[in-house]
This record gives sequence, structure tokens and C-alpha cells, in this order.
Amino acid sequence: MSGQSVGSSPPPISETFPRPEAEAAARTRALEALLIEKGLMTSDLVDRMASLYEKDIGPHLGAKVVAKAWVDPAFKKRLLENATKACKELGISGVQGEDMVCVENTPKVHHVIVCTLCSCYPWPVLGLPPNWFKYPQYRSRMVIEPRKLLKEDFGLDLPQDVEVRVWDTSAEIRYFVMPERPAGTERMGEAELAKLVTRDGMIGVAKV
Amino acid sequence: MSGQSVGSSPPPISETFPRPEAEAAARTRALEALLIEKGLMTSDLVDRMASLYEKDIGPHLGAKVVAKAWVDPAFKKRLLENATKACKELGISGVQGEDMVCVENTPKVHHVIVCTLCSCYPWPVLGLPPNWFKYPQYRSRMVIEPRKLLKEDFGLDLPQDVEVRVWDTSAEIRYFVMPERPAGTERMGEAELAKLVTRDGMIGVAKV
Amino acid sequence: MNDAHDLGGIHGLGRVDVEAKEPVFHSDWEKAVFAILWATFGTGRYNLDEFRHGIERMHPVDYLSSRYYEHWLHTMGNNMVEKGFLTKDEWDARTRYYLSNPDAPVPRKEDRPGVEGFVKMAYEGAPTRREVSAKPQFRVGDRVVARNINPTGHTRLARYIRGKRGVIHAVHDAYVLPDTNAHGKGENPQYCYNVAFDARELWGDTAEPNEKVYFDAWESYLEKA
Amino acid sequence: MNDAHDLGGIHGLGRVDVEAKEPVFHSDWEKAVFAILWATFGTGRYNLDEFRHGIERMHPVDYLSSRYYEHWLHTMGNNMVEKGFLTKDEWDARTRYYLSNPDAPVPRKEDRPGVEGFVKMAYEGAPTRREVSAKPQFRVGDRVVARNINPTGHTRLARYIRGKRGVIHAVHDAYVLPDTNAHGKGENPQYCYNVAFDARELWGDTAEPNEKVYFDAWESYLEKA
Repeated sequence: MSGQSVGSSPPPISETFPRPEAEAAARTRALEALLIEKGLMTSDLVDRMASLYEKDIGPHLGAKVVAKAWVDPAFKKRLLENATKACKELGISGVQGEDMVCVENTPKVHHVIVCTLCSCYPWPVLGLPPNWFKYPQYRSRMVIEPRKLLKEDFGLDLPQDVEVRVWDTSAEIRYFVMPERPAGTERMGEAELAKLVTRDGMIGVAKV
Repeated sequence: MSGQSVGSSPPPISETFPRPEAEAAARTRALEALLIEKGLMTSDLVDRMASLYEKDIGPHLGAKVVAKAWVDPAFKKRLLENATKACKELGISGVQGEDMVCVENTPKVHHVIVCTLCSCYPWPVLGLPPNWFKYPQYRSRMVIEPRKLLKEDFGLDLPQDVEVRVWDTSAEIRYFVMPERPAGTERMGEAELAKLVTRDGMIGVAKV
Repeated sequence: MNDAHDLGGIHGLGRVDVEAKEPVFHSDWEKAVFAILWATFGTGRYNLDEFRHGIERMHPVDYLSSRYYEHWLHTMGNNMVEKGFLTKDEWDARTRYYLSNPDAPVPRKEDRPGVEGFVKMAYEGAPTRREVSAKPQFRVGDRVVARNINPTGHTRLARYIRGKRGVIHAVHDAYVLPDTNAHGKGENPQYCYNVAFDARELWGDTAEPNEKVYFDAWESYLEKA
Repeated sequence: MNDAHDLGGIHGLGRVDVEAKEPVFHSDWEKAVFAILWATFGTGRYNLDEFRHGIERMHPVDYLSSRYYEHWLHTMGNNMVEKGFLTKDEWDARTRYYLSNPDAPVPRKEDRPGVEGFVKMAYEGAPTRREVSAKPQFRVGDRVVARNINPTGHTRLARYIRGKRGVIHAVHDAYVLPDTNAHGKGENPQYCYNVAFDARELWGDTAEPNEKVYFDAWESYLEKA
């Protein structure tokens, strides 16, 4: 990690309250160095764990699950009954998804997930959450004005007769949304369908 | 105001989040200059109003009221019934004290005032509030752990059998505390007694 | 609005820091801020509730980290901008000018009689008490519950009081209603009540023993319990 | 604790800012922070609730203005200090060193099998689910009210839920209780319940129509309504 680029990670309120990123980088390197010296960590962990969540574990896994549920009614039933077990059938499991629940959008019910207290998120099916999911704006507003937030900030205007169900992930169960299968996809296969399923669709801030 | 000293006003969390005071000073001068140029303000207002609350209107007025109540039972009765009227008898009245209530400490009841929503304070009897009264630490804790706060931060350890009554000044009525008259002051006159009555005693964070 | 200004019951903000021999004003800019209040609020350019709401609209980080008179400066300037007396650009540009030229003078204008008018006001008060023809709906001793309201605009019903049960301790006069007055929706004066809340009602088992909180609430904040 | 991390229903924080094509990690230091989680939390140096509570103890200004992985960095470092694996002075001194010497290398040590052990953990999970002998106290359809608790320590009972009435939607397994586990007071596993709250119960007249919030609550957070 010598001569590393500091990169650029936008803080939640960058303009008015700039926090120097170099400070965060230095504190991180200091902690890393001390842990390595004390035999509490090894250097190769950094790239390996990053790569795991950059390449192997991400929303493409959730998309696979959803696509299978769209084409396989028996799997869909198992998924809605016990998402953890059903995902394991596809080899999908892990940390921050030890107990998962999948909730199904319908023409009359729209689900959306949030973690008002921190940043809980179903890693095995969605990977690591984007900053906006973890930042105060989303977390504060989703439980008190979900319709307004979805409309203004995500362009998703839900009719009043659609019930909105917000899942605040306050304990150790992790939720994800099965979006409605789009019209006109009747002839698509599982793999093709999976390409339609977005991370935002499985959070519930977008339709697919 | 040219060549003015910027002074030094401690922000609520000075160490970790320093906010440059020069910026506040420049924004103030900018606003003042624009208002003067637009005919919305005159320069001589600054020193006159500051002097009014530095010299003329301050806790010495509340002390006068309390001392009189200690020696004059009829006045005390009028004060507890209608503090605004009673204070007017002594020529004490004004902004942020249009309607005042005086609450009396006894051996069994201790009163203390706070404004959790902003900084409401009875200006005509206490003058302008100190920073700590207006800062988040006091405002957050006084309604949820008054005994702990009074003990730890003000050194006032109230016995459990003393009832604590916290007045959160949420509307337009302004409260102040009549402290208990200290023992051994039976022979003192009003003027001498007034010298014993402190601002903190009339807020309720100290005995006198 | 539910935000950082509504501090009752918040943890983790640290110890009270009492400044030894604190002066009434720490510096010239604090005096100037105080004077601007009289020149602007004192002449009715905006009202008390617009003033308070302007502070509440500060970002929590800004609100919790800035000096007290920075709050006033923020709301006074922004209210004067919103009322059309100056523009944000004017204010920003002049700020940059004074930052670059800290010794540049502020223009001087005098008006001794005008200034004494404000002194008179300081002693006479500027009440928001109003006469109303209606009778108060609650009486001393009535059991009430504070409504659970969560407006995005201004209110003086603190979060820690909402949904809590108390007893009417005193019936005050009627006062301008902040919730409408802050938003150009009229004064709508209502009776205010002092309500006594037991600390255990407010904080559950976490409450310290033998404590009450007395909170002033407008009539529409309350319902019969 | 009642503080800034408890964001449900807070106003005034602004619009959601979606970063276009956001990478999983923005920079090397974010990757390093992520790895440190596995090396420290993943080896049981501190537990999940100590991790979360460490973030909650950040000052609200710090919490609300810092980058996400700064939260992790803060709690991981402080937990390791509190558990005695390093000192605050060591950490601060080394930080100053890297600030002055941004190109200085971090020492290297490799342990491929050890690293693969963490990968295995990533796929296998680290459950806080526990077997308990007791039966769940509530059943689907039961009406409950969330208790009004205000601990200065860690809890997962959000403020906006306290005192509100809901209906048990699902009975989960038992899980380690955060309120004690964050403070070295044991795991005390309890059943968790998913509770459905009508938005009008949570927000009064301010609520949007036709909405429910589903909230997972440990058994001791709830009472029969």
C-alpha cells in the first residue's frame, strides 16, 4: 500500500463541512500498520476481502435468486417461506445474511428496505451497500415520508392505492425485495431475466 | 468598528470541530454594512444595545426582586401570584419577560429552568443567558437527568427526597427561581441580601 | 421539524462547559449581531417564529458546532434575504470583502432618537399574547395527552413530550401559534397551558426518581387523556 | 442511547445524493478499513454490538459529517484500544507519522491460509442466533406496544418506535440481546419479533396514506397492548 492514491469518497455533506480524506487515510494506515506489527492482521487480507465483495459477492447474486423465483413457482414459494434456505440452494449465503427474508412486490404492495439505526443490508444477495443507503438523508426520510422520498429522489411515483411497506432492518434479519417481473418478459430465460434485476429494484427504490 | 478585535467566543465543541470565528465576524460585518447602506439600521445601535444588556439589564435586577421577596411577605405573595406585575412594581419589565413566573425553592422542592428547543430566558430579571445555558449539553440533559447533571456539572447534590421540578420554557412564559434564603441572614437588609442572590441560583443550578 | 434543535433527552453531547467570568458579549461581532436583531426583528421585518424556524433549518452539523450568535446571524440574514431586503449574493460578496479586508470600516450612520426607541422597546416588551373570545378548553387538574405531530415545519411541541400524558398545572393567556405564524399562515392565537409530566412517563424506567417536567403547550398540542 | 445515529423520522438532512457508478470501494483506505473489520471483529476481539455502540458514541457532528468507513475506522480502532490491543497514543502517533510521510509503506506480512479462513467465514456467516429453551411470549397477530426506554447505553429500539402500538407480524428465532452484549453484560438471547406499525400510529396526521413500517424488536422491547 505504499504510494497509494487516497481516492475520493464523498462524505454525506461534502460542500459545507469538508472533512479531509487524507486524515482518514492516515488513521487507517496507522491502525493497519499497528495491527500487522502486533501480529493481529496480515497485509494480503486487504486485497482479498475487497476483491471478494467487488467481484464475487454482489447484486448479481440477488438478481439470480429473483430471476429463478420469477420462472420457478416452487422455488418462489420456498424463497418467500425461507429466503436463507432457498438462497443456499443456489450456493448463496454468508455474513450479514445469516437470516434473510424476501418480500414480494405486487401491483398493490410495494416494499422497500432501510436501516434507520446503522447500515444493515443483505450482503450475500446485494453485496455491500452504496453510500446513499448508509447516509443520513435516506435513513431519516424513508420511514416518515417514503412516498415523497421515492418520488422526489428516485423518480418512483407510487399510486396512492399501492400500499407502501417499509422494512426497517433493526435486528439481525436481513430483507430484500423481489420486484415485479416486467411485462413483456414472458419468453426470457433465467439468465436473461437476471440481467434486468437491479440492486435498486431489490432495495425497493426502483421498479425493474 | 474598523480595526475591531475579533474576540474569542467558544463554540460548543471547540476542540474537535473548530469553526473559524473570523468567518462569523466577516459575515456579521457584511450584514451590518448592507443594512446600514439600505437605511435599515444605524451604527449607534450596536454599542447602545450592548451596553443596555451589559450594564443596565442583568441578574442584579432579579436579585433585587428575590431579596425583596425574602424580606417582604406581601411582595413575595404578589410575586408568586404574578411575577410580571410584581416586577413592574420595581420598574423591572421588558422583552423576553412579557409574562414571567417565579417559582419558589423550598427544603423539599427544587426548581430549575431550561429551554430544550432554543434559548428562552427571562431577560428583564436575568439579562442575557450564558453560553452554557444555550449550548446543547445543558439543554439535552436537563430534562432527562437533572440530578446527575446538577451533581456532576454544577456540584449541586440534591437529596432523593427533594422533588426536582424542571421548567422547559417552550412557549412565551419565562420562568425564574426564587432560591431559599440562606440560614444566618436574618439580620441582613434587602440590599445586602441582593448581593447574595446569583444568576445560577435564579436558574436553579446552584443554591445561594 | 424533527431535528437537532429539539434537544430534550438527547445523549452523548458531553459535559456542560461553564466559561469562567463569561462576558455578556465576547466580541464586537456578537454585539453587532445582537443589534441587528433589534434593527430587523424589532422593526417587524420578520416575526419571532420565522426567526426561530430559520435557526432550526440549519443543518444539524452546523447547528451543533457553531457559536450561539452564529445561529442568530444565520436566521437574521436569511430572513432578510427571504423578505427581499437583500440578496444572498450581496451578503456573500460583502462577506468575502471583509474576509479579505478585515480592517475595512463598516459604513456609519447615526440616529440617536431611533436608537432610544429600541431601548424603550427593550423595557416595554413585544408581547405575542393576544385577546381571544373563546374560552380555554382545559382546566387546572385536567389529564391530557400531547398529540403525536411531526410537521416538517415549525412547532414548539418537543419530540420528547409527544404522546405523553400529563396534568394541566396552569392555564395561561392566549398566544400567537408558532406552527402557523412561522409560515405566513396567520397568528391563530390559542391558549397556552403549563402541563406537568412525571419523569417516568417521559423516560420510562430510565427516569431519575421524584421528578417532574413542566412544559408549556398550545391548546392544539393537547387532547383530553 | 438517544442520539444522531437514531435517524428515523428526522427532518432537514437534505436530498439523497446518488453517486453515479459508485464503486464498491472508493480508495485504498476504504479497502483497508474493510479488511480490518475481518481481522478484528472477525476474530472476536470485540462483538457486533460493541462495534455498533462504538459508532453511536461518536459526537453527532462527527457522525453526521464523516464518510461511512470513517465510522468503522473510529469504532474498530477505539474498540481495539479499549480491549487493550493498542493504545490511543500509539494510534495517534502513527497517524501523525503517516500524515507527514504519506508515501511511507505499511509493513507487509502474508498469511494466505489465514486469509482464506476469512473468505470461508464470509460465505458461512457469523450468526448471533441462539437456541433458547423458553417459548416465545408473543404470537402472530398479538397487539403490542413498544416500551419507552431511554438507556444511555446501546439499544436497537429506535426512538420513533417507542411507545407506539403495533401488531406482531412474524416470530423470529432468538438472538443475542444488543442492550447487554454491547456492555459486557452477557448475550441474554431473546426472541425477536417483526412488528407492523401503521404509519399514522408512528407519525400522527403527518403520515402519508396507506403505509406500514415493519420493525424487528427483541422480546423485552415489547409489552402486550
